[in-house]
Amino acid sequence: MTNQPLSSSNPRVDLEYRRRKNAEEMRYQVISFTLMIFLTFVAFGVVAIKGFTAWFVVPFILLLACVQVVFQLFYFMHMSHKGHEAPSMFLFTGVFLAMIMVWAFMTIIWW
Amino acid sequence: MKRLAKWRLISLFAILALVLSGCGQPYLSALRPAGEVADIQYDLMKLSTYIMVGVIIVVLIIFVLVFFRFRRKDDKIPKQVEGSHSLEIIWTVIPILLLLILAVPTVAATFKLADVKEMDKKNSNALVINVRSHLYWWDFEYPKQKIVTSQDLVVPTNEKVYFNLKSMDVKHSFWIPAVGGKLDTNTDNVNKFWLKFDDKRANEAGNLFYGKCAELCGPSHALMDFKVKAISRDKFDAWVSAMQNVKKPQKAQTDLAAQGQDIFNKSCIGCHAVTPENKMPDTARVAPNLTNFGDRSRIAGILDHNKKELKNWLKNPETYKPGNEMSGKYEKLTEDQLNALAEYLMGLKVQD
Amino acid sequence: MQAEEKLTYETWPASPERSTLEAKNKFLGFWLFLGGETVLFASLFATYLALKDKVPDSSHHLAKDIFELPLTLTATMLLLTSSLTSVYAMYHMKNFAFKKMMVWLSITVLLGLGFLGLEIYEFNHYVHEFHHTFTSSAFASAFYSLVGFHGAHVTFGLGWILALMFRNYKRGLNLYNAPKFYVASLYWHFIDVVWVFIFTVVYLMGMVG
Amino acid sequence: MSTYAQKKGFGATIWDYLTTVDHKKIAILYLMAGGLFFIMGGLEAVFIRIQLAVPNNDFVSAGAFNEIITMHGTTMIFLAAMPLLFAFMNAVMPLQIGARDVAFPFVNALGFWLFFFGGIFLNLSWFLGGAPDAGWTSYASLAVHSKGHGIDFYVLGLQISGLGTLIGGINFLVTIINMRAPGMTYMRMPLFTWTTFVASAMILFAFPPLTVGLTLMMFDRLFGANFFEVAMGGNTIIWEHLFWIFGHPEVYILILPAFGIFSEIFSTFSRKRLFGYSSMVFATVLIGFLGFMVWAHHMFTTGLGPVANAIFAVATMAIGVPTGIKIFNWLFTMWGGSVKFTTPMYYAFAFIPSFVMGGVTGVMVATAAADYQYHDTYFVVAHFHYVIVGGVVLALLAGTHYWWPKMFGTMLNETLGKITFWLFFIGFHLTFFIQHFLGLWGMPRRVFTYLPGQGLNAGNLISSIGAAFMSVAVLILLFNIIMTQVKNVKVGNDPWEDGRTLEWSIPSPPPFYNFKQLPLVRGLDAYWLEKMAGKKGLTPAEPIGDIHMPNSSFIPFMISLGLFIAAFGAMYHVDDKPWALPVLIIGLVITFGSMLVRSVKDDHGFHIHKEELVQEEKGAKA
Ligand code: HEA
Ligand code: HEA
Ligand code: HEC
Ligand code: CUA
Ligand SMILES: [Cu+2]
Repeated sequence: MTNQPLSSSNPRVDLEYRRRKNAEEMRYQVISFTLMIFLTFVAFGVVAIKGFTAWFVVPFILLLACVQVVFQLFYFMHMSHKGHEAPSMFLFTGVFLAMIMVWAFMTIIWW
Repeated sequence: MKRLAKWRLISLFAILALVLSGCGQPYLSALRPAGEVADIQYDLMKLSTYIMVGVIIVVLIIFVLVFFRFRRKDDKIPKQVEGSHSLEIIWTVIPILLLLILAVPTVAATFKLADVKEMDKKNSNALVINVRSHLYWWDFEYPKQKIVTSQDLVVPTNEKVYFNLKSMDVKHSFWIPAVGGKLDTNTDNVNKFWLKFDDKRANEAGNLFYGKCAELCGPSHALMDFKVKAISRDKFDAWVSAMQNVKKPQKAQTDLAAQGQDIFNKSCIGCHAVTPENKMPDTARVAPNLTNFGDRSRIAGILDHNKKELKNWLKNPETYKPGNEMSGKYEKLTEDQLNALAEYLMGLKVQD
Repeated sequence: MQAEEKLTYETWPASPERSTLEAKNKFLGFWLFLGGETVLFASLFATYLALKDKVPDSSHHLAKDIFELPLTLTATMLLLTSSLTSVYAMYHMKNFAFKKMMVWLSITVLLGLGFLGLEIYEFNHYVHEFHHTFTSSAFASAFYSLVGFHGAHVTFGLGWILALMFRNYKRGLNLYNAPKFYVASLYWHFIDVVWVFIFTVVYLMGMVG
Repeated sequence: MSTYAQKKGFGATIWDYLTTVDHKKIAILYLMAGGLFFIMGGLEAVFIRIQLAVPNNDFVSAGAFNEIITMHGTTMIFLAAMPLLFAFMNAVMPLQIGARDVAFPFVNALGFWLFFFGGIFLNLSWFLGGAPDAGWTSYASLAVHSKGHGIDFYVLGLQISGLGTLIGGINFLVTIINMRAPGMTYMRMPLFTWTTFVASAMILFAFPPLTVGLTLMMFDRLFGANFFEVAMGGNTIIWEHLFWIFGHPEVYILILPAFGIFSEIFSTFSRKRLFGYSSMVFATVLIGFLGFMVWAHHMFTTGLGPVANAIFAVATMAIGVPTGIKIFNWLFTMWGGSVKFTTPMYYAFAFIPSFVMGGVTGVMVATAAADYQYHDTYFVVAHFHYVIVGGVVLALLAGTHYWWPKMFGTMLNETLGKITFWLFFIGFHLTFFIQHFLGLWGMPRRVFTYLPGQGLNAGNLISSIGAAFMSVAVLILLFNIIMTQVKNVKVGNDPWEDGRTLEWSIPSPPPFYNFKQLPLVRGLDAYWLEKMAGKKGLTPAEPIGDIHMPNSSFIPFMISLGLFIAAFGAMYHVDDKPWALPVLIIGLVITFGSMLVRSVKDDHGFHIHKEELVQEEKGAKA
């Protein structure tokens, strides 16, 4: 129940490194943002161009959505960082159950 | 409800005798299978029971040994054992094997019982019955024979009978314990399955099986019974043609009955049909079809089939089936009217 | 050193969102909550998919008749961008730049409001143009529930971020409120994650038919 | 700060409990509220058995019977069994991991009050026009069809109390992940803590589908939506899926902590470490995981088709394997041990055959093709009472006797305890064993009566007699509790003398900060290890220092009260009552207003100073 910071030592040398690291991370984030926007346009584009069959479009845009979400989770929400073991375990359990549910509702509710 | 206080003790002993025989009534019990489906299920039950009894015995043996051998006798601290890999492997692998022994026939039976290819074939001559469940009563339509009946299902023995099941209001479940497991009648879709009634064992059960609604459906769920007349194919065909012969409402035989018919045509015909043809869609059949009411085995599925009970029912259905859809939908009937109606309805027979 | 103690750029820890036990608890608890939310939205998605285009009769409009790509695309851009701006805000939080953080948070809020406005317009449009109301069919109920639940999350997220901004306007950053900002931004990203699936599954797949 | 030890007036005590955020007091609140609801659910069970004692009975009407079974099932599962388990989790788990409190004390209190107000709301239905009557599963077609407000009470009441359970679960998870004492690795956690962990994780994932299901039902009934309205394109099977995706994990949420309680009791009174600890942990996690894969076994007769039925049948059977591992591990914990038959051990010992019988009938109903016969009959009623009463309730009774001294500082009477045990145990088997046969003989469940002449009379009478035995047992337990509290003979740290886990290393009841110094854990069964090494207690992991404690708060009560009020508004709004909307708004304002107050008012808690702690120690010695 203590409020003590766990890493109280904070020598100056760290600072520069940290700032650089934050900035570098920010660069990744801008890149992933650009990619997300790009993926979004692709997804909308595939649907807007009426030419493709649904058999291609649906899996394709779902795939794009998943890629985007991975960007969100790992870059924007820092899930790749240290100290996210428990969060990712629980989140992926949730995702797994989500898939089972959607699968069930698409196959065994059928009339 | 009526009270049945006396004879309790006697029936208790009588039934205790049955408990010892352990299988329940032949017309109702799942432990007295009277058809192929029930047989398959009974075999599965037996197989699983043997396995389970075996498991229980093993557990009990260890249990009893522990009880006698390891009670605290002194203050010694026992050895702190961490575990044992070989034991753990044993009690992981053996249950897996037991479950496999159970799983294989389970899967096979599940597919077998769901096999209704025959009924969907074009020009198959399988007997198909459309079951429609309503709040507290059952409607049975024979689409190929173009007849409808209610409450008492009539089926031929020794052949597969196919069912289309659907509910018209809330979910119910169609169950004839002695002949096979249940299947729900959903509001959303038609469920299909088949049953087979064994001639010899139907005879032993008096050719009349009890059917039940097995899904909570409101106050009178407990009373949503139906009966199944399982008769030979010849008799069944005779019954079908007798039903088909009723083209117009049957003429009343006596004066009293004729009076009753007048009342019926005034107050009741709006809901109850007395002809067996199925011109109306299932949604429009809002009350039991009474064409062969005189041949039924029960009134409303539960009451004894006689005039007294019929008059009681007509006087106040609510006391017998709380929440039913007939109460309060017709004017109050006088004693004379009741007599007339009872006379008329009891005369509605297609066979003698 | 206490949670509410004034810190400086030099003493500000590397992961302010997880530098006290209380903060660690909040951080973890919130992530677990998001795990639960995943299943919550999965239930809604599954229901929507089961009821998609289930209408009583042909006088009702189906998914492919009512959705419009430009509107959805605009809404998507607003929300995606707001995700980036909230990342910026957290970047400045980590660098102990309170003012900048507030600026980026304000932009996030504005973008979120824009998204919400579009959604309200959109629902209104469906109701008046297509008589596609919450009660008109199972499909409509499922559609409004799923998208509306998301909209409610957006609204709540906006209220939350605003409340944090007002509450801490005068105080600046400390180890007591930094985790709160961080967690709120996680929530905001999660809303975005859900939206990615909504625009894909509801709108794009709806257009495909 | 040390006022906690002083005698307080009655009003002050009440206020103390209304505002407490101390996990030990919240545990007592859960115990009392859960106990109250258990008695209500039990009374409902007794009414069921009276009505069914003889054929054609008219003790209650058909409609009332449906309300009674619905409330019996709902009350027992949501308001009795789960809260009682929460009571022990709250009381014991933080102590077992060597923590001073749970991760979010405030949220802990909030969870309790949400559960409590939800439960009260649900039960008020009895007085406000009728209780829910569509079964605890509340299948959609019947529930949407049901007149009056019964189902609305069900939907809103469960929504509120479910919220409380969900945040309670998250709280336990974070506590276990973040707040373990130095040295308390995952693989050194007592099994009750492990099962709390897995059950909480299941709560986290199982309750959202219920929340959604209840929301859809609420939208349909109160706001004209069409999720389950077939004519409008709706589909009632969605409810069945959502309910069971929640409902099946729910039964393991109940049984896993029960397994945890028994694991503690077996090893304590056998004076032996738990046999196969790591496989026990593994089995617990596996059961939790598989628990999410089998929900459709409740829907075998819905008509999902043979492929789905076969898959779910086989998946269901698989759960028998990890459960069996546990059974044998318990037996071999006692094997070679020195088993002392105290009251808790009576329950634990009796649990084994009882639960195995329930478990194996579970595997029997899992054989899909045969389940067409079992489903919705008394065979299923027998199955689940064997696992629930023979598993969960026996665990609750065992836990009550086992941890009573830790929670209240005084021991329940052992003789009365054993009398309670025998009456309950005999009554339990008498009631439910015969029900297997009733089901097979053709008796559907949820029937308010049955006709004579179907061979069902004797079986039902026997079953009802059994329930009478259980009632007497419960009454004796209540008597025991009252007598014990009146006498109030104080006990020391380790009253059973064989305690193995950390909770037995501190006073009974523990001081409000639990551990003066966080203990250093050196292995599984930390306290036992130290005792065997000849030490009195645990080595501290830190010097005596200030202890930070959270402040009490009335806000959790207010947040829950607001939702309680709002629920009335939402419900009566369909009747065009003019006051409904204002009530809804007032309720929500109270809730969100309280939440806002909570978030703008900084609450940093307070510190117990080192000097006070030292002082106290001296006081205790003197
Ligand atoms: C605490 C609660 C609890 C527990 C632990 C269980 C445990 C199990 N349950 Fe039960 N169940 C319920 C509570 C519970 N159940 C409830 C409340 C319902 C009814 C809901 C309603 O409709 O209202 C229900 C209904 C229910 C059904 C639906 C029946 C129907 O409605 O038709 C099924 C079907 O598969 C089922 C299966 C199982 C199985 C396979 C287990 C297994 O987990 C059991 C595993 C245990 C063992 C098998 C014993 C020990 C093992 C060994 C000694 C090893 C060797 C064993 C073998 C090789 C077999 N349960
Ligand atoms: C935790 C869960 C739980 C528990 C503990 C119990 C406990 C009991 N249950 Fe029940 N039961 C369910 C969960 C549970 N049940 C569920 C989920 C259903 C399905 C509901 C549905 O179909 O929707 C069900 C259904 C159910 C039925 C079937 C109803 C039907 O289908 O028509 C029956 C019938 O016998 C029954 C009986 C009992 C009995 C006799 C007990 C006994 O063990 C109870 C023992 C307790 C007591 C006897 C306490 C009595 C107390 C006193 C007498 C003291 C009074 C003192 C004061 C007032 C100070 N239960
Ligand atoms: C609203 C329509 C309605 C009206 C009008 C109505 N009934 Fe019924 N009747 C029903 C329904 C519905 C049932 C089934 C009740 C049940 O079993 O739950 C029923 C059942 C019966 C039964 C038992 C049927 C059986 O097969 O066992 C008889 C006999 C009967 N009605 C006769 C009458 C007579 C005579 C009248 C007129 C005086 C009448 N009914 C008027 C709806 C109606
Ligand atoms: Cu129909 Cu129960
Ligand atoms: Cu289950």
